[in-house]
Amino acid sequence: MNRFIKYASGVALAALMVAPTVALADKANDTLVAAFSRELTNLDYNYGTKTEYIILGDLVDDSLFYVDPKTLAYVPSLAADFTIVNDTTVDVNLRQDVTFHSGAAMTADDVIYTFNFILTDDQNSRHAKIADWLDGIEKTGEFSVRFNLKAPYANLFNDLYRVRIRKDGIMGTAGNYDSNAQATTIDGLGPYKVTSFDPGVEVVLERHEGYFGGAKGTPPIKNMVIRSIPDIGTQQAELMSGGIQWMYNVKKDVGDAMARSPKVNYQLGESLRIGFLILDAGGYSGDHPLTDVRVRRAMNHAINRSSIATNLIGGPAKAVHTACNPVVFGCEQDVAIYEYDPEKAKALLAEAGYADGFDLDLWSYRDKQAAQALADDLSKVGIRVNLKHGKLAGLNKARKAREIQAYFGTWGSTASPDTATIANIHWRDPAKGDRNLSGNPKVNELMLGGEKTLDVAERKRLYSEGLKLIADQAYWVPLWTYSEGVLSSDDIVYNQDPDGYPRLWNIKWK
Amino acid sequence: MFRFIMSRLLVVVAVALALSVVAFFLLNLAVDPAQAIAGEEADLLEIEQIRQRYGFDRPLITRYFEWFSGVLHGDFGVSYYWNKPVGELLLERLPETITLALMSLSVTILVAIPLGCAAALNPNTFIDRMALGVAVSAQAIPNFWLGLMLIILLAVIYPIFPVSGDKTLYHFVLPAIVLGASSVPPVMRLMRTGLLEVMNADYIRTARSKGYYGWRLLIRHSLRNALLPVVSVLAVQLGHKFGGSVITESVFAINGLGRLALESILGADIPTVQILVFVFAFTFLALNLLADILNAYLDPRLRT
Amino acid sequence: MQFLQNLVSFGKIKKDLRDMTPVEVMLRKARLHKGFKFGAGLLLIIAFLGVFGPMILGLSPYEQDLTQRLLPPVWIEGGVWDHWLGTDGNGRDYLARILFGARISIIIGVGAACVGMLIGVTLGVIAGFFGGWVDQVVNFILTCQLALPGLLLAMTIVFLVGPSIFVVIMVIGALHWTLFLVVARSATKRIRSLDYVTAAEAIGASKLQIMLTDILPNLMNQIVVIFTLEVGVAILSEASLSFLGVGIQPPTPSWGLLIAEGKDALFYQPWLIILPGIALFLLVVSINMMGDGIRDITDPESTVE
Amino acid sequence: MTEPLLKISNLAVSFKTHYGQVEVVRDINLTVNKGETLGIVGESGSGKTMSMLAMARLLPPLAYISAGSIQLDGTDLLALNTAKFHQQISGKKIAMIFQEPMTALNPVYTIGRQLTETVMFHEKVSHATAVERAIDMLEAVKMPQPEQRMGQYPHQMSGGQRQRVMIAMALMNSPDLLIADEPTTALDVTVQDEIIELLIDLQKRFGMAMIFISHDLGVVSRISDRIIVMQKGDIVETGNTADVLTKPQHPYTKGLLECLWKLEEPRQIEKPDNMPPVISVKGIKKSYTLSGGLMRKATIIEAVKTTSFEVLAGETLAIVGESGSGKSTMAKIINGLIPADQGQVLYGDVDVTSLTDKQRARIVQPIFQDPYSTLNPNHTIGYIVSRPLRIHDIVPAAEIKQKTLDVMAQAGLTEEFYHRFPNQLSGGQRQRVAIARAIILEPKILICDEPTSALDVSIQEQILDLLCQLQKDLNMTLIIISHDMAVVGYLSDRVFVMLNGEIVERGKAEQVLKSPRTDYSKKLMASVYNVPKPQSEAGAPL
Repeated sequence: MNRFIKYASGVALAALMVAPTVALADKANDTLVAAFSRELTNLDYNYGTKTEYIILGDLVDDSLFYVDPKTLAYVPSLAADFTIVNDTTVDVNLRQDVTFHSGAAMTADDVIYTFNFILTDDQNSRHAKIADWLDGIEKTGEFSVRFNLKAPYANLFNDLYRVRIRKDGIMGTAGNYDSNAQATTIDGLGPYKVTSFDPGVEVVLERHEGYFGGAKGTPPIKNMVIRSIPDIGTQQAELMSGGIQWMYNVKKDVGDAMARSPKVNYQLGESLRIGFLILDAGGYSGDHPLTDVRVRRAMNHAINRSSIATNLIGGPAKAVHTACNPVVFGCEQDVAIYEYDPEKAKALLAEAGYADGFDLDLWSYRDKQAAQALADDLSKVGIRVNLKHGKLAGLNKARKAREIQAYFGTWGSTASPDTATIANIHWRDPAKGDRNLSGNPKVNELMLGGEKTLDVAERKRLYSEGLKLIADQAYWVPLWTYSEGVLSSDDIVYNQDPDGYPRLWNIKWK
Repeated sequence: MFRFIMSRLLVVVAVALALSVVAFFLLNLAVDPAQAIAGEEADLLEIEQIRQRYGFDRPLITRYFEWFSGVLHGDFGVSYYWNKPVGELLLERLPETITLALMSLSVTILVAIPLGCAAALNPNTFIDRMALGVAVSAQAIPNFWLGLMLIILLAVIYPIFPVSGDKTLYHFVLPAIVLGASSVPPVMRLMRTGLLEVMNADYIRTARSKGYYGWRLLIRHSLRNALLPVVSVLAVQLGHKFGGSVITESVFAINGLGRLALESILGADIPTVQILVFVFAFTFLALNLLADILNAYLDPRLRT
Repeated sequence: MQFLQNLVSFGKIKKDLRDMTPVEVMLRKARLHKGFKFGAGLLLIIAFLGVFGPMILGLSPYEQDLTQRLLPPVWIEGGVWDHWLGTDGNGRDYLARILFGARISIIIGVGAACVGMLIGVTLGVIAGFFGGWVDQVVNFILTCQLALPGLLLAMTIVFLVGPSIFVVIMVIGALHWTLFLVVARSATKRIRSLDYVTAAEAIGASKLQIMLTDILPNLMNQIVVIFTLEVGVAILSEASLSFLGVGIQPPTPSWGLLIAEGKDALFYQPWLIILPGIALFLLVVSINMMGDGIRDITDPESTVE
Repeated sequence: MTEPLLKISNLAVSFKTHYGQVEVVRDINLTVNKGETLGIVGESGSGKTMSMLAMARLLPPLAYISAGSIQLDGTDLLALNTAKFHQQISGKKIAMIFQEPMTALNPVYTIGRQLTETVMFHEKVSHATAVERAIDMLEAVKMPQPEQRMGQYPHQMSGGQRQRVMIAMALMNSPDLLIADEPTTALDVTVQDEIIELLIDLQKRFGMAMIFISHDLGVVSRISDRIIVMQKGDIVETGNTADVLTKPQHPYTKGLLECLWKLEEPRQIEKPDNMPPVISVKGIKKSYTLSGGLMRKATIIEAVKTTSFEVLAGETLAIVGESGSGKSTMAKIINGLIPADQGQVLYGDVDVTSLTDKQRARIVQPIFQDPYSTLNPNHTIGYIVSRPLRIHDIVPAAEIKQKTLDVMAQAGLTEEFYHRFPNQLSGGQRQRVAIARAIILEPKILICDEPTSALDVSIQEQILDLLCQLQKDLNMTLIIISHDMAVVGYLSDRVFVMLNGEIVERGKAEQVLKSPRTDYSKKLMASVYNVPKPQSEAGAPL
C-alpha cells in the first residue's frame, strides 16, 4: 500500500511539473482559434447536416455556387457562369484556375464524379434531396457540364451550394463507395486545408496558398484552429484567458456582459433564424382544443412577441407574422396579423368554449428562456401550459409518434435566403414529414409547389397564397426573428453578415 | 485462488450480459436511431429508408443477438453518430478518462487518507472537526458547481490553470480536483472510523503494552489494518470515476469516455452507448476484483 | 463499549440512564449533540422558508417581467429593494425562485430517498432473512446496479418516459437503493442471528411477523441514517440531472436548473449560480449533519459529549 | 525482600463524562514483591482491570488517574513522560497478557515479526539475535515446532497457541513484572489448565513478579501467593491465599466463596426413574458448509454426528461440552428451530417437523445465553412477555395483562417492570424476562442454552434457583446446555458430555461428575477449580 501511495503521489507531482503548453493563439504566430459548441466528428460535409459542418465545409471545401452575404443572392463560386437553357436544363461553365489542396487542377470530370457519387451513393446526406430533382449530369467540355433536371426546381442553387466538389475517384467507385474516404483527411478546394484533425476535439487548418479567390476572396489569416468546447461558460473563460478568439451563438445577456471587458467585442446582428410554434391543427395527436382555429388564433394574440424579441433576444430581433423570415425570397408579408391582445385572446378562447382555459403540453428543446416567456404569456390568457423542455432526441421521438400538440421550434435556413428551404422541411406531405401538422393538403401543395418552378412571379404567388393560408388558419404561431451574437477578441476584425452566417475566412487581424 | 478468480469472472460476465440486455432494450425504446442517423432535416420517408437499410425494423431480440454475436467476434459495431467503429472510438477516448480517473484518485488519496488519519488520531478535537467539516462540505457541493467555481477562481481571476482541454497533464489538474473531491468524504470517513476502530483494537493495546506509541504505532501496527476496507472503497470510487465523469468531462471539455457517453445518448448513438455501458460495468467489476486480490495480499486471513 | 457498561454500574449515571426509555435516551443524546442541533435547526429554517417564505414575502417564483431582467442583488450596484436577490433571465424574482426551489429539492430528496428505501430495505431484509439463493439473487441485482453508470441510465429513462417531477423522483430513487440494501441486509443478518429473533421463532411467530416486529424496527436506526444521507445524494442527483437538462422542467425552479440557467452568465452574473449553489450546499450540509447526528444518537455504543 | 517491586498507593481512576467525573477505582493500595504472585479477584466492573491498565498507561481515552502514586523498583511511574515511559517501562519492565488471545495479536503480521520487533526496538539487537530469542521463548512456552511458527499468522493458530504466543511475547524482554489479565477466561476449560501450569512454571523459571487478574476465585487461588478482592472499585479484602479462603473477612468474599461451595454440591432430589420419554432423538445429524474465502476451499463442519437419545419427563438433562462441541446446534435441533440433515426428533410420538410453529411453541421453549440479545430492545417488558399470548390467542385480550403480570411475578419481576425497556434492566433481570416469556405458554420442555454463563457469579445462583423452582412448580422437563461443570452439578439429574459433535459420555449426574469414565470427561472435571470448603467450618454460618 505504501508503494501505491508513493506511486499515486508521483503521478500527481508529475502532473504539476509538466509545463503548461497551451496552444498559443495570437497574432504573433498568425493563428486564430475559434470555438464550436458541438463536436466535429467528420470533415466531409457531404455526410453531415449540422450548421457547424457547413461552416467548416465552407472553409475547406468549395461548391459550384455560393451566397453573396451582401445581396443574399446566389453567385457562382467554382462555376464561372451558368445558363438556364430551359426549365429542366442548366449549363454551367467551370473556372479553370482552381486546384485541390493536393495540387491537382479541378476539371469537369471532378464535378461529374461528385454528382454521380451523390446520386448513386444513397448513404450521403445530400443524396435524397438532389436525387429528388436531378436526373443526371453530363460533360459538355473540359470545363463545362450540363445538369438535366427531372422537373423544374427553384431551390436548385441552394442545393448545388451544399454539394462539395470532390476529386474524381476519391470516394471510390459506384457500388463501392467509402463513406469515410474524406472523413478524417480532406482534399478540398476551399480557402483552408486541414493539417490535422482530432475528431470531437479540434481541427487545425492552414491557408491553401493556391486558392483561387473567387467569391470568398483570399483569407487574411494563415492558421486557424477550430476547437470543440461544449460548455458556453468554458468558452467564455477561454476567450477571457486568450485561449480562443472567436465564439458564436452567444446570447444577448452573455454577450452584453462579456463586452464590458475591453478585450472582447460583441456583435449582435441579424440572422435568418426564426422562432415559431407549430400547432397540431390537424389533430394528429388526438382531439384537443388546438384543432379549433379560434383557439389557434387566440394563441397568436396571446404572445407578446415584440417584448420577448426586444427584451430576451435583443439586437435586430423583431416580431414576425409569417412562417418565414421576412428578408428571404418569397416571404409574403401581407398576411393576417395577430397583434398582441390578451383580452381578445381570452374572448376567442371563451368563444371556442374554453373560457376557463385548457391544459396544453408544449414541447421545446431550444431557447429555454423564450420558451418560458411565451409559456407565461399563454398562461396569462388561461392556457395552462405544461412546458416539456428537453433534448431534441426526446422531441423527435414524440413528434414521430404523433404525440405532440404543440412545440416551439426554430429554423435557421443556414445561408439559404429562400422561403423554399424552410417550406420544404415544414410543409411536406404528412406521409413524408412529421412537421406538417396543418391537416390541410392545400398548404403542402402551395408551399412545396413554390420550388417546382423557376418562374419567379409564379413562385411568389404560390408562397404568398400559402403563407396567407397559414396565417389565416393560424397553423403556426410565428414568433420572431432571432439575432446572431458573436464574441471576438479585440485583436481580430470580424464583421457579421446580414444572414448571421459566420464566414470565418474573412476574419483578419486588427 | 484460480477457482475464486474464475467464479468471480463468471459473475462479471453475467452482470455485463444482464446490463447489456437492459441497456439495449431501454435505449432502443428511449431513442430512435433511424431518426438520429437521418438528422434533423430528414423526412419520414428518408427515416423509413434508413430504418430498413440498417435493419431497425426487425425485432429487438434479433438485433440484440446480432449485436451480441458481433461483440463475441470482436466487432463492436459502427457508431451512427461518429461514423466510425466503436472500438476505435473507445481507444481514442480511453487515455483521457484513465488519466483523469487516476489523477482524481490521487487527489482523493492525498487528501482523504492523511485527513482521515489526523482525525482518527485526534478524535473530538479541532483537527477532527475540521476534517469532518471538509467531508460534510465536499459531500454537499455539486461537482458541476465546484468545477465552475474553480474555473472562475483558478483559471480566470488567477490564471494558474488552463480553463479547459486535455492537451497536457496540466489541463487535468482542475478536473481531477473536482472529481477527486467527490470521493474524499467516503474515503476520509472510512479511514477515520477504520483507524479509530483499529486504535481501539486489542492488538493495539498489546502493541502499546510492548512500548509502541505515536507515529511508530500508527505505521507499524495500525495503518495496514485500517487501510483494508479503504482499498475496497477506493476501487468502487475509481470505478465511479470511470463511469461518472460525465459532468466533469463536459464542463472541462475533456474528450473522455464520460463525454462520449453523454454525446452518444443525446445523439441516440446506440452502438456506442451500448458498448460504453458494457465497458463501465466491466471496469467497475474488474476493479472490485482487483481490490479483493489486493486485500488478500494485505490481509493474510483472506489468503488461507 | 465495555467502559460505558462499566460506567453504568457506578454512581449517578446508573440512575439517569436506567430511568429512561430508549426514546428518552435518544432525545437526551440529541439535546447534547451540537452537530445534530445545528443540522436539524438549519433544515427546519430552510423548510420553513421554502414552504412559507414566498407566501410571507408575497413573491411569486413564476411571475415574469421581461423589462426587469437580470437585476443584481440589492448589495450590488443596480440592485433594487423590490427584488432582494435580483431577478433571473426571465425577470422573475430570484429570492422567490430560490425559496421555492427548497420545496422542490426537499420533495425530490425525500421522495427519491423513500423510493430507494422501499426498494433497498425490502430487498435487503428479504435477502438477509432468507439467505441462501435468495441472497445470491439479490446480490446479483445489487452488483448489476452498482456496475451500472447511473447518470446515463437516468438520462435514458427520462428520455423514455418524458420529464416530470414524478419521473425524476422515481428514477433517482430507483438508482439509489444500494446503500439501503447493503445496510439492511447486513443488519438483518446480524439481527437474524440474535437470540430474540430465535425466541420469536420459538414462540411461534410467523416469518412476516418476525420481519415486521423484530427486524424492521431494529433496522430503523441505521436506515434513518442512510435515509438522510440519501436525501442529500438525491438532491444533488436532481441538481445534476437538471444541470444536464434532463431533470426538472422549467419554469419549476429547481436549484440545479437555476445553476444550469445561470451557467452561461458565469462571469458577469455569478450570483445566479453562487446563490443557488450556496442554498444547495446549506440544505445538503444540514441534512448530512443531521444524518451524522442521528447516527451518533441512535448508536447504542456512542457517547455524546 | 525488604523493598517491594511495585508499590501502589491511594490510586484512583476516573472517567470524564458529561455528568462530570466518575471515580471507577479508588484508594487502591497494594504491593508486589519480587518473584511473588498477587491475585486480584472481582466481578466485571469491579475495577480490577482498570487499575492495572492505569499502571501500564493503557487506559481508554476518557479515563485518567485522578490520585495516587505508583512506584516500580524505586521509579515513580507517574512522573515519567510518555516517551520515557514507553521506552523504559512498557514491555521492558512491565509486560501484559490479555484476556482475548483471538484479538490481541495483530492479524496482518507474522508471529515472528510481532515477537521480534520489540526486542529489536528496545534493545537494539540484530534481527538474527531477536529471531533466536523468539524461538527460545516459543520453546519456553511449549509451542510445538517453534521455527515454523515464526512465519505463521495468528489466525492459523488455536486460541491456546495464541495465548502461548502472547506469553512468549511478554517474556521477550525479561520483564520484572507480568500482568496477566484474565488470561484463561476465553479459553476452553481443558486449555485453561495448561496455560495456568505454564504460567506457574515460567514465573518460577524467570523469577519475575506476577499479578494475576480473574473473576474466578478458584483459578486465582490456585496460582497466587496473596489475594486481593475488589468490589465496585474498592479493595474489600486482602491477605494470603490460605487466609482469604479460610477466613474471609468481608461479606462479599464470603458470598463468593459460598457460591463456589454451593455449586459443588450436587442437588439431591429424588425422582422416579421410569418416566416416559418426552423427547426421543433418533439418529440426528447436522453439518454446515463454511464458504471459502478468497483462496480457501469451502469446508464442511460436522456440528452434530449421528446421535440418538431420549429425554425423560420431568428430568433435568445437562449437555456439557466446550465451545464448538455442537451442543448449541443440538439444542436448536431439539427445539425444532433448525432441521436436522438426517434422523428425527419426536415429541412424545410426534415428529417435530410435522408440527406447525405454533404447535411446537406450546410444547418446547428455549432460554438463551446472552441476556443482552435475548430481548428486542424496542419493546417493553410487558409486550415481550405477553407477545406469545397475542400470537397464540389463547387468553382473552382483556386478561392478557393480568396473566402477564402473574407470570412475571413467578419469574421474580414486579409490576413496575411492565412498562420498562430492556436497556433499563440488569443482566439478571433480563434473563428473568426471558424466562417469563418462555413459560407463559406453559411449555412441557424448557431448553436452556448456557442460561447463566454471561452473568456474574452472584446472579448465576439466583437464576439457577429460579429455574429449579419453576421446573418443580410447572412440572417441566429441563434441558440445560453448558460448558460449566458447576452449573451442571448444581442442577441436573443426568449429564451428557459432548465432544466434536458426539456424546462421549452419558450417565447420572453424580456418576459423571464424581467418577467420569472417559478421558475427556476426566480432563473436563479436573479443570474445574473449586475451592474446597474448609472442613472445620463446614455448615457453620459465615
